[in-house]
Order: sequence, then structure tokens, then C-alpha cells
Amino acid sequence: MSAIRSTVNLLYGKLVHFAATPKRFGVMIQRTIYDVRTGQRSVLDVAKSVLMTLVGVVMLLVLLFPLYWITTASLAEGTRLFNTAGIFPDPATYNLQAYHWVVFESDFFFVDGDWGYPQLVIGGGGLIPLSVGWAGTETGPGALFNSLYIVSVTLAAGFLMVVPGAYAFSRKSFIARKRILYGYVLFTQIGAGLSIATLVALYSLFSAYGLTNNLFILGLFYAAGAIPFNTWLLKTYMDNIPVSYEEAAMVDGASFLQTIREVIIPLTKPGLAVILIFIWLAGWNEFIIAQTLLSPENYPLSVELYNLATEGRFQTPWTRFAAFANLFALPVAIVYFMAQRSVESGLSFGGMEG
Amino acid sequence: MADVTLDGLRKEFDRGTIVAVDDIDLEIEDGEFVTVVGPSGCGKTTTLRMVAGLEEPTAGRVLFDGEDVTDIHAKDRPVAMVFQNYALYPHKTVLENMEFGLRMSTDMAKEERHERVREMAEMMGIEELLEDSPDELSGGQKQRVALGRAIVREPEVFLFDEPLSNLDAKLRTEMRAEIQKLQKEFDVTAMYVTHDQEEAMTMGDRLAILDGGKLQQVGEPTEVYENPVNEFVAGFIGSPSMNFLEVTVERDGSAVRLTNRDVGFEFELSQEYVTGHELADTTYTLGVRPENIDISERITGEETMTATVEVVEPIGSDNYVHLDVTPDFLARSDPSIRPEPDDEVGVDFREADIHLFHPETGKDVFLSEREIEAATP
Amino acid sequence: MADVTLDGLRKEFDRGTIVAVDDIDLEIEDGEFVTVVGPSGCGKTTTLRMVAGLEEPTAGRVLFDGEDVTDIHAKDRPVAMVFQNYALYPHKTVLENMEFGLRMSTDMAKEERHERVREMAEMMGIEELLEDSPDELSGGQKQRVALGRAIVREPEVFLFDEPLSNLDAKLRTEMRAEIQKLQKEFDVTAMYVTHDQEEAMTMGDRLAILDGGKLQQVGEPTEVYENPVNEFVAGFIGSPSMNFLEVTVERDGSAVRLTNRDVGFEFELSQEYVTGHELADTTYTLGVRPENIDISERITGEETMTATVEVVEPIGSDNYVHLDVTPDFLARSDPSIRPEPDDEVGVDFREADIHLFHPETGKDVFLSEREIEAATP
Amino acid sequence: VTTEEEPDGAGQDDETDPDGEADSDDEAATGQAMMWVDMLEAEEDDLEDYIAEFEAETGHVIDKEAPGGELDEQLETAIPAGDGPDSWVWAHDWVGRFAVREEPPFLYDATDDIDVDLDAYTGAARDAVQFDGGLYGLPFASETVTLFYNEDMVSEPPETFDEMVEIMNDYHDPAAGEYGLSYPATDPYFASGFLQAYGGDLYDEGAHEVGVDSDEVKQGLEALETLFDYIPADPSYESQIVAFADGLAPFAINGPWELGNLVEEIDNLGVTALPTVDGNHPRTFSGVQMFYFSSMLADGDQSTVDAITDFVEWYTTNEEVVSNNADHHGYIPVLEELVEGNDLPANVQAFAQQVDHGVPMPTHPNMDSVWIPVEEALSRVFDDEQDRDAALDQAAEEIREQI
Amino acid sequence: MASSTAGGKAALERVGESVPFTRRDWGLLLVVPGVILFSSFMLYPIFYLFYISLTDATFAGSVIGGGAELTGLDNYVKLLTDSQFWTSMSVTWLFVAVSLVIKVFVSVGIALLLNHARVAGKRYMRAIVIVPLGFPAIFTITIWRGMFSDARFGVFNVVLGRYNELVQWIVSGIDAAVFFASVSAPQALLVDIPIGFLSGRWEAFFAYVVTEVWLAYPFMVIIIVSALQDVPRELNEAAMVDGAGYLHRFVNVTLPAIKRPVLFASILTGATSFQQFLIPWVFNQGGPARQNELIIVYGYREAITFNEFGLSAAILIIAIAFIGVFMYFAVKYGRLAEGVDDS
Ligand SMILES: Nc1ncnc2c1ncn2[C@@H]1O[C@H](COP(=O)(O)OP(=O)(O)OP(=O)(O)O)[C@@H](O)[C@H]1O
Ligand SMILES: Nc1ncnc2c1ncn2[C@@H]1O[C@H](COP(=O)(O)OP(=O)(O)OP(=O)(O)O)[C@@H](O)[C@H]1O
Ligand SMILES: [Mg+2]
Ligand SMILES: [Mg+2]
Repeated sequence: MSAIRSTVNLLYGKLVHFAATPKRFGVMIQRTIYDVRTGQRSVLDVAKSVLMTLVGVVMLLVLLFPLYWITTASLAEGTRLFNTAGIFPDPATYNLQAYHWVVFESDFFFVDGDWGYPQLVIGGGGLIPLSVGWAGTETGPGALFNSLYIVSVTLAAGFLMVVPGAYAFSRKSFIARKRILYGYVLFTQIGAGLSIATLVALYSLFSAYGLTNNLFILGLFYAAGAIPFNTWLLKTYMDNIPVSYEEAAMVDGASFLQTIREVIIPLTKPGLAVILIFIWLAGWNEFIIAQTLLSPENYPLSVELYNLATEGRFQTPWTRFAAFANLFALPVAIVYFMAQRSVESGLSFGGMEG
Repeated sequence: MADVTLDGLRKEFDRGTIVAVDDIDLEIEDGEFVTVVGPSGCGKTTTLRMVAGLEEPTAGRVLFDGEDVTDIHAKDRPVAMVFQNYALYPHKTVLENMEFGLRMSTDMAKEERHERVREMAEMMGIEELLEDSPDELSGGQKQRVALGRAIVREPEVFLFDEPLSNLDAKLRTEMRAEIQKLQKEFDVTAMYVTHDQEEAMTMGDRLAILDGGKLQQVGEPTEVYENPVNEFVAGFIGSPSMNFLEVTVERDGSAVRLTNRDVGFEFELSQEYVTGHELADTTYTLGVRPENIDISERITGEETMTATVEVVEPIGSDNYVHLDVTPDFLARSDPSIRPEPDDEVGVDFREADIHLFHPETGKDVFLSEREIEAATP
Repeated sequence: MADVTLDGLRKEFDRGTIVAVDDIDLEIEDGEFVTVVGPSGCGKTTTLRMVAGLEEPTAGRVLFDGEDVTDIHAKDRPVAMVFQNYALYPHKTVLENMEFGLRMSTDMAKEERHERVREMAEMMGIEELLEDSPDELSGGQKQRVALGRAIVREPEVFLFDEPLSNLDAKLRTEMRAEIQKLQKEFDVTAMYVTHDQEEAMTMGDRLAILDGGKLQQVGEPTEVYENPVNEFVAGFIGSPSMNFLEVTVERDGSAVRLTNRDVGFEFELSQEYVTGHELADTTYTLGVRPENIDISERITGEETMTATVEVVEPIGSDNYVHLDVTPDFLARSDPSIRPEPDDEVGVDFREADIHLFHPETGKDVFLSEREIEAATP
Repeated sequence: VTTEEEPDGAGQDDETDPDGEADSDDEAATGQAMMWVDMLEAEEDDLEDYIAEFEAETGHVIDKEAPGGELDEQLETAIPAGDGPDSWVWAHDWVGRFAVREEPPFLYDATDDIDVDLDAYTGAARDAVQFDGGLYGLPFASETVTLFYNEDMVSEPPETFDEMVEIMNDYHDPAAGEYGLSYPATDPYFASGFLQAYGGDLYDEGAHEVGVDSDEVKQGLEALETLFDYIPADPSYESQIVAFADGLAPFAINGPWELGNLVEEIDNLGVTALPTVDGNHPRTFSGVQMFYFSSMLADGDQSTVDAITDFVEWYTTNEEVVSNNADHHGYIPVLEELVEGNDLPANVQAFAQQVDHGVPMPTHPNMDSVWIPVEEALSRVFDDEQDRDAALDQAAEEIREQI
Repeated sequence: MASSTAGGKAALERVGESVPFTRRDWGLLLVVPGVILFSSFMLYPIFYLFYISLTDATFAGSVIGGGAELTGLDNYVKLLTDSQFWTSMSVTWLFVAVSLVIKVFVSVGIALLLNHARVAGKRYMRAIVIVPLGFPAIFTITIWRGMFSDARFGVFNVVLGRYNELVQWIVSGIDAAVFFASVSAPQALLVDIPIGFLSGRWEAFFAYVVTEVWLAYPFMVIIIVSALQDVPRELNEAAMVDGAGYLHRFVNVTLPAIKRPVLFASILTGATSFQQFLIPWVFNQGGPARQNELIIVYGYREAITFNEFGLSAAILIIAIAFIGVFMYFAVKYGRLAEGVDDS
């Protein structure tokens, strides 16, 4: 509960900070004017800064043009992506129908957009005689829930494997350590294309063991692919944390588990934030394997998105596709937004420079 | 409060290719403050870590109050340690840092712990910092917190690994006195590692000098200063360093002279000395401390040798006079004696102040075997 | 070879909320070695950086040989700088590090550059290191390379920012002498920043003492040591520090006594002194250096005061005797005088050795206005 | 994703229950079957309604799923693993390719299970669903490309190629952003009509011969080259359709799937058969939309086979369904009765005519090797990189090499 | 009690001596679960794939149905004599190399700008610039396909058209100003639109590269920005005092300091580029005429379109081997595994 509250607080703080940007910008301008007036900065100096900033802004605009373009397109449901009038749709045609479609008609939240409400069901099978059911909907939860389920499995399994592994690599010496680590490094990059490469082999293996169409196994699979890179990344991060903190804890009488909980985990936070994002993305974005292994009622968002892209016979339904993708990227954006500082510091490989 | 015994302690790294600590025997009495000093890489930290339980000895034992603790895990030893870089947990406040040890090793209630920490903080003058996080603190404050954190647990043995080396000179002097005072106050056994011989001299009840993993000499500071058992100790202890000069033993009847023709050095030993010690006809290293060298601005012809002044460094209370006898040959003189560079001055010293080191063993030939025995356990 | 003038130099940070350097006027003569010393944060580095051109002054000018260089970019000033952490380019070999400045600021041919670097390296005794990369070097070697790199360019002004603070005590002493020797040899104007007063004392032709961004005193080391213009300088220069004691002026007819009843201190000033200086009837801070305090183990009743011994620190050549007069009240005595803790000893000093500082201005009332003028530009 | 409604609403992890034990003791065994589709949304919605109607009538259960992605790739993995559907909907061009599969087979020969008389379907459709004597599905619609025109610009639809060129000449002015024709002309499927107008076949299924370099096809390409001059300077689908949709071209050559969109964009849309070239009707490739019978049926329950065949028979022969589809989706009926009957909507009528003139796409697996070389040859001619004879010769050579 | 524990301990030690696993090795236990999971989901399929590559499997069914027979190295022999394999290999390497070079330049440029003292709001820009990282590749690649659309109304073609208009406008302006001579727009300056980005060999290749660069730059930029922030300020100042101008400082101080991180990022993204599948597949399936079939696309197509599963497996095994070798050398010479040796 407190975790949720602190997350909300963090998010709120970020939003406030973000909202106050214009004000800070104003203050900055005021100060600059003051500095120029009092002769602390020359006009030339200020002009140079303005110019450089402009270059930065223009660069951003160019880089993000594709996203901007597609977002405007998502606001113009009902028109063709390409038309003879120009690149951007006529603002007069802007509407939210595409988003409406995603929320209330597509399978994003609920199958066929048929929203209901959650309901606690007492009794029923399973380990715990309690389950969350869904009432008021005829069709049941949609792709978002499948995605979240997969990502939860991936994150749980990934962290469970990566964190202790990285710790052991960073702090312990044991037999075959070097060999395994070397293997991991070699395999850091084989994951992505590999899954396409081994697609059919995978399918036949999975189907031989009866593991197809199983969200849990799929989540595990993504976690497996994320292990080498993230273990190695986290190990690199941990290498830069002085051992003396752990030793201090040990001398202070902390047991191994206490040391982990009280010292290692808090100190590794930025690194954990980074692998959180990477592992998340591993489970969130993949669709080729998901589509091959799952049957349609279990499709996660990524597959739905892909299907949307290939739905038309000769053309993609761009507006819906863009609206869908924007909503799809939203959770990642939020996670990233909250963890930005950590991610930036977690990715700076202290041992890498020079 | 425990006495600590190191019994034939040895530590090898990398499958024995590096011998970091080489059969050290040392007994530290209850409540005693022993400083371990030596040049970088001599094995000080490794020794300390073995006492703390952070490193497993290759051979030998560590005993607390006669009880073998060699196989006991660090977390179960009654020791506290202050690390060189303080090792304050950056994500915890000062209060949390200080109560951490109590929380881990005792089952005190929270209020009680805070009480204890607050008392300690008051004593150390850091009570206003309790809510701050470590990176808001200055070096000295961090050091104080690290000390406080160690003491609050009331350990029986207190270990310090160069705790002051990151502080500037003024603060260092201040903290030194503070550590000593605290150690006396709590009457806890302490082992203090440093590579700074001045720190070692001023702080310890006794001094243990390490070199190349081997214990060279153990003794009270003045004892070590006055009677270093070998050339290494002689050169290491004392600042500015002892001056060394290669000399040859020349016999002229019963008279024995130490000479170095290159620099025009000639010193006749008294009969008393000659009979007291055995001198071979070989080259020895003569050592004499800067403060034992007398400089006379007028040359009388009586002096042991003459030398040319290179630089004079005034440090206020004294002057350091650099002479061209050997590189770094230094005399420490009264501020009133201020020869100019390139002046020729007379150089003299008393027979009692000189040391003669054997060219091979490095041992001081003027010390009896017995004396050396006593000083090197 | 240039003389350097700082003219009303001032630097503010954060829109004037921090005044790092506050109107400093200083003239450094051609070939002179000036050390700038002061506590942490007093503005030493900022001053130096303004001379180097790395920081733009808020007000004031920097002149080299009378020429205003304030607006000239760092890369075009004839200065070389040695940084605290050496700032050797980690990816270049020693040779490349050393020739970099030449490559950038001259159009020498490659052979010529290498020739020059090799000569310099030989002089510094680092010719075997030329092919090594900086991280293979020890601290002292790095320091030498950094020095060599600076000198080889034959700059007109040489700037040092605490170049020795990362070295250990032994090396520090060694490098100090080396820097001085080189500076004299090349006869280059040098500005040397340090927070270590001992370093400042031994190295500079003159000393500039900064505090809170303001210049406190400029003068030769012994002059500053003997005649500090104010309490700050008096306390800062000299190690161990000067002892301070609050005293009240009491007049008894024509006799003037300085007293502090709390610690049983009473000192009668000679007539000569009283007539020479103006004393108000107020509280002054009396200062006396540890080495000027005589300790007598037998109490005769003649002494200025008696005190209890707290700790005796033997440093070999002397003993530091801590007395309970004020916290940190210290006397430096001959090693032969070794009172035990808790002994009562007599404390004495000569009238000529005491300083009296005004409670508000902090100025030494025993110095004439003229003397103070001369020392604080 | 559409699932059959679940009583517990969990919607996960319940698979087809192929034998439907619970139902088997009811009357004449009702079965359950699964079908995969990849359709436009509106088409799928209608199909769903028909399924519901059928289920209500018969008690059979048909699970319709849209696996998304490329349907053939999905089938490639699912069928061998035993997870495939009992039926799927696609054009007939996969029949040959899948019919030749053995170990495991992909298709199910339903000759013995089908009760309808195949003569109910048009000849082309009948041929399309059979391969080497096996009956692998039933057809329900056909499609091909034909001529759309903007009635505001074209008063009388052209009957001959020359008439069409004349009208195009009136409008074609690329500098002003106006064109004579919208036509993805380098796509062999779109181009097939003109290429085969003189009687040549790109691939002769009877003789297993590649006809790309035949004189007739070369002649056909000559006509096509004339059209190249009137279309926007790049032949990609999107470029082409935009010109017509934005009212900047009087003609478009495209398929029935664009009908819905274009009706919205062009106020007065006309559709007609392609004009004759030298008196010959362009022979466009036509595709026959059909329900495939999957090899899953072979191992399944008879009730499943019954369910799917009953449904397919019902759907393909139900006049109401067929004419509704024609009205709403431009599906060209393949039910002989309706085609004869002449009461189709005008637009569909035009497509039906064109289908009549056209030829079914060859279903032989070799056809897979034909498309790309021909498309590239057309591109080279379009870009003036090669003359038509050389281009087609080269393409034919490439195809033969691959086969 | 004491003696029994001692005895137990001795027994344990005796057991301990017989296996090469000592008390110090318990760290291995933390690693093993990850290794097992990784191996079972990643390594095992690779071995299986290798097995398939030794069979005559034709389509997916024969793999899954088990109807394939071992044929030894036939597939590899066939492959090495297939010209398409060599086309594919060379275009893949070309793609990796070209995109890598551009990526490095672009990312370093962006990172420098976003770390420049004179740019206000750097932090915000840094947050925004990596937004593409958050979108799924299938989405962004599809967008880029749209941007590169062959359509004359596709984004790039429209932009190029605007560019042409601009050139003509400027030229006509000059023409109007210089009235005694008639100036017309030089053809060299004008772009011949529409460009069929996806239908020309090099045009498509160019489109792949641009997209690949765009996909990879955020990751590189984050890493380089972090590295730039770690460059000690004093080094720059030392160079300044040494008389070095901006360019020299960049070459002699900044560049060497970010060399390792850039290398590191290059290796990672290079390996990813090698396995790029979606870009060619979504754009034009490696066309035109299979000329741009990157290696994974080639393998995939052999399997799916041409039903040559055994051959496809052989291709993919070779691709994996290439990546393995590439990573091995990268790791070795890029000192990526630096941390491996110290403990
Ligand atoms: N974990 C280790 N692995 C290998 N060698 C080591 C290890 N720890 C220390 N050593 C080596 O053992 C020797 C003694 O190291 P130690 O750290 O005890 O020296 P020290 O006296 O503390 O030096 P310093 O004053 O530099 O801290 C050194 O040669 C060092 O290189
Ligand atoms: N870039 C800056 N921005 C803001 N304040 C600064 C900056 N640089 C220095 N200061 C402030 O100016 C004052 C003087 O700093 P300076 O670095 O010159 O001190 P210093 O004498 O060199 O100290 P030290 O001995 O610790 O190096 C300090 O209070 C410092 O906090
Ligand atoms: Mg150490
Ligand atoms: Mg400084």
C-alpha cells in the first residue's frame, strides 16, 4: 500500500515539476534579462546560448517528426493517411474516434471493448478459493490483461534470476564464474533476432511439451531471453558500488539477507530501475513469438497491435493503429518518466570510461 | 573489552603467489591502543580485515580473550570497524546509519536504540545532523558519524583502517585527539591502521611496524623512535626522515673511524662504543636524525664534516636545512640559524645519536641481540 | 617570465549570492614563488582559475607584465597549470601528454617536440616512463609527469592547485623540494595554492593568506609566522596551532596585567610594552605558540600559571604536551620533558613571544598600524 | 479476438472442445468446429451474425477466430502441431499449395461429405475449389479488378480502350496534379487483365507452362504501357488510389474491397467492366473466396465434420446471405442462380461481368514463383529501364529457374 | 554434541574434497537458476535448430510432425553454393557497417548538443529525445514505412517536393534579381520525385539504414550522455590551459573519454542490426528482388515462403555463429568483459 502511495506521490511530484516548467522558463528569461542589463552577460553571450538552444529544439523536432506525424494522424479518423493536400491532416477533421475505437470497440481493455466491472468471486477452484471475476461484460478482459500478466511473470522471474545472479557475479568468486559470465556476455545480443531465428524450432518444442498457448510459460520465456544482458548490466553496475558498504554491514552484525535487504538493494536502485525497464520491454513489446505460441483469446497487446498493422489488405488502418500504439506505449512512458533519473545514472557505466 | 592475539597469522592471495601477511604474532592487551603502520601494500589492511573476520586467514589464528574466533563470521564478532571512506550508507540518514548496528546485533526496542544513538550523537557533537543524509555532510562530520556508528554498538574491539586519510591536515589533527579521547573513555581495545608515521607515533600506546607483510618492530612510540631495530624502521619512523650515509669502518690501531671519503665524512668512535659492539671491516649505513645534527655557520675545522647548503625551508618553529651530502640530507635547526643557499656550514652530531645498520640484515649493530629480540616478536 | 598583477579581482557565483573572491590586489614579481593559502572554500582555487583564464572575473583585472589579459581566453595565455588530481590525459602516453601543450601552442616539428620532452623527462628522472600510460604510474610519478608537462611548454606563469594533496606524507616532502628546485631553475613566476600551511611556509618566497575570499596578509613566511597581522593568520599559520586564551586587561597603577581568572592566568606586561602600544580596558585574545611555552616539571611559584597535563604525544624529536588550560592548549617541549598525564606543571613564556588580538577586528595590537598596512595590500 | 461467450466470463484457456461429448447424446449429433478468418471488420461482423443464425437453426457450434498476422504462416505452424482450425476463409490460390502437402496433410477432401450439387456454383468457382480430383472447400464469392469511374468527369463509360484513352487525355496533366487513371499497374494481379487480354496466360495450369514470354503477353504489355503514361508517376497502391479518391482522376482500376471507401469519397461513383483491347476483353485474374476444409477434420469427430460442412453448405447456397454480401461488401456471387438472375446491384454486376471475362488465378504451387519476377519486369518497363520484350524474357527465365 | 558436529563437519569436508565445489563456491547457487532458465529456453532451441539444419525438413509440418530425415551437412553445402546466401550475407554486413557509422555520428552529435553548456533545458530535451525507445518496434517501423512510402504523397516525397519548390523559388528570385542573365534551376539541385524508396535497391537500403539509425539512437545517446557527464572537467581545462581550441579539445579529451562507451553501445547495437528482421520485412520483405534480404529475413523466408526448413535452419545457425564470433571478438578487443576477470 505504501508502495502505491509513494509511487503516486512520485508521479504527482513529477507532474507538478513538469507543470511548473513554463514558470521556471520565465524565471530563466527574467534572470537573463537582468544579467544583460547589469552587464553580467553580454548580448553576444546570450545570443549564442539562444542559438544553441534553438539548434537543440530543431533537432528534437526533426528526430521526433515521425511520432508527431502519426499522432496527428491518429486524431483524424476517417481520412486517408496520404492525401493530395499535404502531410498533415486538416485540423478541421480532428476527432477522437480512433481512441474511442481503441477503448470501446477494440480488444485493448476488453474483448470488443465490452467494459464491465471487477467482482470478487468466493469459491471456485485453484489454490485459493478466491478469484477476481469480471461482471457486466459478456466477453471478458482483453489484451491489456494478457500483456500485464505476461509482463508480471517476466518481471518476477527476471528479477528473481537476474538480481541474485548479478550479485554473485559481482561479489563472489566461484567455479566456472568466468566461463558463465563470458557466455552471458556473448549471448547478450543473440536474444532479439534469435527468437525469430528459432521461431519454428521453438514452436515445435513448446508444442511437444504441451506448453503452447500458455501465458505463464511465455512470460518465463521472455525472462529467459532477458537474463544474460540484464545480469551483465546489473553486475557492471554493482561492480561500482564499494564492497565496504557490505563489509560495514557485516561488521555491524547484519546477516547475509539483512545485508541484501538493507544495503545492496537500496544502493542498486538505479541499476534495478534500468533492468526493470529492459525486462519490462522484453515482455511488453515482443509479438512474433507470442502470436505463434498463443491462440487469439490470449493475445497480448503487442500482437493485437501487429495484427492491426497487417489488417488491411493493401493499407494499414493508420489512425486506429496510431491510437492503439499511443495507448500501448503509455505504461512504459509512465514507468520511464518516474525512473528517468535512475535510468540515466544507472546506465552510466562508471567502469566504462577511459 | 577484550585482549586480541594474532597467532602466526598469514594470508596469501592468488594461490599463494602474493603473500600479503606473513606470520604475524601480536598481542594486544585489553584496552590498549595499537597502531599498525607501514608503507602502502605492506599488508596492514589485510591484517585488520582478518581480525574483523572479513578475510579468512590462510594460516594462524585470531583470538579474542584467548578464545579462537578464526572461524567465526564477521557478523558475530564483537568488533566495530571504521573504514577509510567511512562507508556510511548513502541511502540512510545519520540516525539510521548509527542505529543500524544496534538494530542488527541486538534486539533493543526502537526507542531504546534511538535513545542510545542520540546520547552518542550528543557526545560527538553531531546531534543536529541526525536527520541529514551522509552526502550533505562535510568530511569531518562524516568521520564523526562513522566513529559514532562504531562506538554506539559498544564493541569490544575497535578497528580503524586509515580513517583520517581523506581529511585535511587541520581536521586530521583534531580528529586524532578525538579518537584517542574516545578510546580512552570507552576503554576499548583498538587497532589502528595508518601509513602516516606521525599519526602512528602520536596515537598509539604501542606501534607495530609492518613491511612486506612481516612485522618489523613492536614497541612504544618513543622506544621505536629512539631505538629502531633496523634501517627500514629507522627510515620510516620520524619526519623528516633519518639521514643515511654509507660509511666504511677504518681501523687505526685501536681507534675505529667511520668514513665516507666522497663527502669528506670522518667520525671517530669512542673506545667505549667500539668495545661494546662488534664491527666488521665493511660498509655500514650510518643513520642520524635531522634534529640531532648541529649546524654551525662558522667553520672551525673541528666539525665532523662540512657541507654546502642547498635550500633552507623555514617552518616557523624550526628551519629545515638541506645539505648536499646526499640527496635529501636534511638538518633541522633552530630558526635563528639561517644560512643562505650555497653557504658552507659545519656539520656535527653526538656519538649517542648515531645508528649503524648492517649492510645485509639492515639491523642496528649498536643494539644488542637481546634488545632486538624484545622489540620484534 | 612575467610579473602578474591582480587588480581588484572579484568573483561572484550564483548571481552574487556567493562571493568567492573579494577584491584581491596582489603583485607577483617576475620569477617569484607565491603560495596562496587558506582554509577550504576561501577562494584560492577560484583566484587561480581567474589567473589561468578558466573563470571570468566579475570585476577587476588580471595583468601579465602590465598587460591586461582579463579578456584573453585561457588557451591564449602564457600559463601552465598543475591540477590537484594531475589531470593527465588518460588515453595518451606520458610522452604524448607532455608534448600536447607544445603541439597545441607552438608549430614545432614533431622531432623537435620529442627532443624537448625527452630532455625534460630526463631532467625529471621519468625518461623510462615516456611510453607508459598514466594509469600505470604511481602517484609520485604522475605528479612528476604533470609537472614536466607544465614546464616543458616554458610558460611565463606557473600555476599549481594543491598539486601534492593526493600524495602521502613522504612523497609530499620530496616533491615539494623538487617543485621549488625546478621553479628556481627555470626562474618562472609561480603561484601555488594549498590549504596546508606547512607546505605554504616551506615553499613560497612569499605567502598570501586568504580567508572568506579576502586577502588577509602577504609576506615572507618567517615574517608572517612571527608577525601575523590578525588572529586568523596567527591561528592558521604554524603547526601545531598557536594557543589562544581570552585575557582581560587589568591596570594597577602603571602596571598592566593580562589575566584570566578562570584558568589562573596572570601576566604582567613590561613598561616598555605598555607605552609602545595602546591598550583598551577590554578583553583581548592572547596568542602564544606552543614552542614558545616553557614547561617546568617542578613548580616554583614563579611561573605565569600552572596547568594539568592531559596527554603527552611523543613525536620523536619533540613532545606535544596537552594542557587543560583551554581545549587544545598545547606546549611543544623537548623530548626530555615527559610529564605524566594528570601531573601539575608550570607554564611560562616570554613577553616577546606573545600576541594580543583585538576582540573585534582580530588585529594584533602589538603591531603598529604601519606594519599592518605593509603586510596587507 | 472473438471468443464464444463463456459462462464464467474468464475468457481464457478454454479451447475448442472438439468432440462435444455433452451434446452427442442429443438428437442428431450436433458438432462444434473452429474456423479462422482474416477479414475486414464489417465483413467479420456480418459473418458473425450469419453464424449465430445458423447455430440457432441447427444447434451446431461454430467458433470463429481471427488469429491475425499472416494467416498462412499461422496455419503453417498450427496445423502440424494439431492446433489448427477445422476451416478457414481465404481466396482459392492456396488450394494447390496446401493440397500437395503430405505428412502431415493440410487439407481434407470432403467429396464424400458434401451434399450440395457442385453445379450450383459457377464453373470457375467449381474448378477453383478442387485440385487433382479432391474437393477442398466450397466457394462463396469471387473478386477481381475492374474499372471505376467518376461520373462527374465521365459521362459515358468507355467501351473500348481507345475511348478510355481519349477521356484520359482530357484530364491528364501531372503538372497540375491531375491524372488520367489510378492504377497500381505494376502489380501482376492488377495488370493481369491487360497482359492476358490477347489470350496469353502468365502460367498455363493445364500444360504447366510459363507463358510470361509468349507473344500474346508481350502484346498485352504493349497496351498496358499505354496506360502507364496516364497514372501518377509511381505505381504504388497508395499513390494511385489517392489520386482517384481525391477527385483528381476520372478512372481507377481496382477491386471490390475499395467500393465501400470510394462510395464515401466520390459522390457519383460508377463501375463497369474493363474496356476491350482490340476487341478482346481483358482477362483479369479472379480470386474465389472459399471456406477451406482443414486436415484437422480427418482426425476429428464426424460431428465436427458435419458442423462445418453443414454451415458451409448453408452459407454458400443461401441466396439471402449471398445477395446481402453482394450488396454490402461487393462480394461477387458464385451461385449460378444468382449470377444468371441479373438482379444484382449495378456495381456488383460490373464486377461479375469482369469475372466472366477473366480467368481464375492458377492455384498450382508453381504460381508462387511467378508473381515477383513479373512484378519486377513490369517495374523495369515502367521505369524505362528495359523494353518490354527483354523484361518479360528475363522474368520468364527467372521463373523457370525457380520452378 | 560437540564431537558429533565435529565429526559431521569432517565428513562433510571429506565429501567436499571429492567434488570440485567448495564452501566458497556457493555464489554459483545464485547463478544456476538463471543459467538453467536461459539454457532451457534459449540454448536448447538453438541445439534443436542445429539438429533441424542437418535434416531435409521442408516445411514447418515436417519439423513438427517429425517427418524429416537426417541428411548431414547437405544443407550447408547447398547454402554455400547459393548465390542468394552470399548476397544476403554481404548486404547484411553492409547494412551493419553503414548504419553503425551513421549511428555513431548522429548519436555523438546529439549527445554533445544535449550536454552543451549553452543549451537551456537540456534535461527536458534528454528526456524527450529518447521517447522512441518507449514505442514498440513494430509500430515505429510501420510508421517509417509510411514515411518512406513510394507514394508520391508519402511524407518524404512531399518534403522533397517542397524542397524542389524552394530551390526553384530561390533560383527564380535570383533570376529576377539578375535581370540581364537568365538563370534556371540547375538540375543537379533538384530531386527527381517521386523516389520509390521501397522499390529501388539502394533507395530501400537507404530507408533501412535511416530507420535503423532512428531506432538505435536513443540507447546510444543515453550512454554517450552519461559518459560525457563523467568526463572530468579538469581534463578539458588542462587542455585549455595547454592552448587547445574547441576542436582539439574534442579530439584529444572528449572523444577518447567517450570512446569505450561508444564502442560498447556500438557493439550492442551492431549485433542487433545484424539480426534486424522487422525493418526489411515490414518495408518490402527484403526486396526488391530479394536484393536486400538481411540474413534473418533470408532464413525466415526460406522457411515460410519456400518451405526449405532444413536450409533455413542452416542459415540461422550460421547467422547465430556469426553473431557469436562477432560478439566474441567484440568482447575480447572491446574489453567488454573487463569486469569478468576481477572479483
Ligand atoms: N583481494 C586481494 N587479491 C589479491 N591481492 C590482494 C588482495 N588484497 C590485497 N592484496 C595484496 O596484498 C598486499 C597487501 O595489501 P593491503 O591492502 O593489506 O595493503 P595495505 O598495507 O593496506 O596498503 P595501503 O596502505 O595501500 O592500504 C598488496 O600487495 C595487495 O596487492
Ligand atoms: N562554480 C561555482 N558555483 C558556485 N559556487 C562556487 C563555484 N566554484 C566555487 N564556488 C564557491 O566559491 C567559494 C570558493 O571556492 P574555491 O573552490 O575557490 O575554494 P578553495 O579555496 O579552492 O577551497 P578548497 O581548499 O576546498 O579547494 C566556495 O564557497 C565555493 O562553494
Ligand atoms: Mg589499506
Ligand atoms: Mg580548491
